[in-house]
Amino acid sequence: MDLRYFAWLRERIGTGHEKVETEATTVAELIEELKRRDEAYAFAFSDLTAIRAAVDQDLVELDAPITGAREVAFFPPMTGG
Amino acid sequence: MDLRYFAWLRERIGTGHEKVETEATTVAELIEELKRRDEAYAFAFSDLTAIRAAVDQDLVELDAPITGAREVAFFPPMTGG
Amino acid sequence: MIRVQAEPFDMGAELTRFTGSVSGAGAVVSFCGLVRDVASGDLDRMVIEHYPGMTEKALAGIADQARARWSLAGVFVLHRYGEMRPGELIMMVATASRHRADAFAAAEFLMDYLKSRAPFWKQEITADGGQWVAAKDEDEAALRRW
Amino acid sequence: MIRVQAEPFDMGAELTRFTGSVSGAGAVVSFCGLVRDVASGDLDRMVIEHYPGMTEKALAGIADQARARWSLAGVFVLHRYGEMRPGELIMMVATASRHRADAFAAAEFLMDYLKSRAPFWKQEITADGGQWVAAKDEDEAALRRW
Repeated sequence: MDLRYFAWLRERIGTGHEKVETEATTVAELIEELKRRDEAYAFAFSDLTAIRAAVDQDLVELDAPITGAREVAFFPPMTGG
Repeated sequence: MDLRYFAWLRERIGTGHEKVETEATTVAELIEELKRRDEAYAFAFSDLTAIRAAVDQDLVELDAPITGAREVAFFPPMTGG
Repeated sequence: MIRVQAEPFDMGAELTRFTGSVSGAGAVVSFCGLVRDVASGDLDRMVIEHYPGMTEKALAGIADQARARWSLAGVFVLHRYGEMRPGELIMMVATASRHRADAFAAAEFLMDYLKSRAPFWKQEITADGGQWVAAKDEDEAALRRW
Repeated sequence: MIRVQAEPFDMGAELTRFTGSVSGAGAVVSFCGLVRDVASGDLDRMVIEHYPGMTEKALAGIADQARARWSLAGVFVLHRYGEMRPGELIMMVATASRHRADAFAAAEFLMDYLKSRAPFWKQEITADGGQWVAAKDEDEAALRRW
């Protein structure tokens, strides 16, 4: 599964893209798995109210399923316009 | 006093401008005076809900005073934009 | 800035000029009105009559009201009179502000007031002759929200 | 029509092109967003990051929602990414419809959704370094009116 990070989440994690193998079935489970990896992930995901996610490029809630997804992205609230 | 007429009011009265001497003290009194002149004026001013007026180029209600005014204009509801 | 003219105008050039003339704006909203064909599809032209002198005074007054109600970096109103063909531009307003809410609200306010409070009268000319456009109740109602 | 690009654009040319591309419209509304200086007055540049692929998909989805809700003759959304200086254009939306209410509502709807639902992230660069722009509660609140 491809993971993508944007804006300050990308900066805190230190990369904009990585590939992972996971048995997580929801976005939230994937976040918990990532937070257990190291301090950088734990810090990046410390405040979940500031985290938005997309599964296969569609914005989703954090309880959304990720089974079968090709790409999951994490980022802060968007500031377009 | 200069009187001006616009749109279908101008067409019904047959002129866009005339000068009058009047002792009317309000727009409404002036309209009553004009209606007594002839059929064309009576027809033009027959439905007062369709009449708007300006005194010295400011939109006013029909009970507005005209004493001292230089110019009074009559026209249908506006359709700008 | 207020402009009343018979000549056609270039909406793109006006938008660019207006935006270049304001400073500190983060948001620019424009509205352009165009001549639409009539329901029967045979509009030859629209003729707009206006009240020279009062027109400029009314538009300046409406623009002043908008500036008093919202925090604006600039206001532009341009309205044509005379003859115009289907598809031609009739008028334009533009507003600039720091934040989008002010620019949007002011542009809608300008349009609502200009529709029913600026001395313009539209006549549609078809093969059957001229027909004065009737004022719409909904345009009068639109003023009540401000 | 949706466009996502790094290059500057000509707002006037885009407005003219968009208006020429629609038929039957009596009303065209445009919104343009520009880079404003920061409060301290020393903004060097804004850098906008985006999510290629999702950006186009999100903007097309927002435009489709607008077309479903209002009677529109056309919708245009253009958003830049990358570096831009104070005063430069960031983005533009334009809407066309028979009557002004639809064009205004759709343009405001597009802006409200684009602010909080399209994957763009702004960073302001001053002499002190880069600062990610925080999302505003009022922008999230603005979505609730639709």
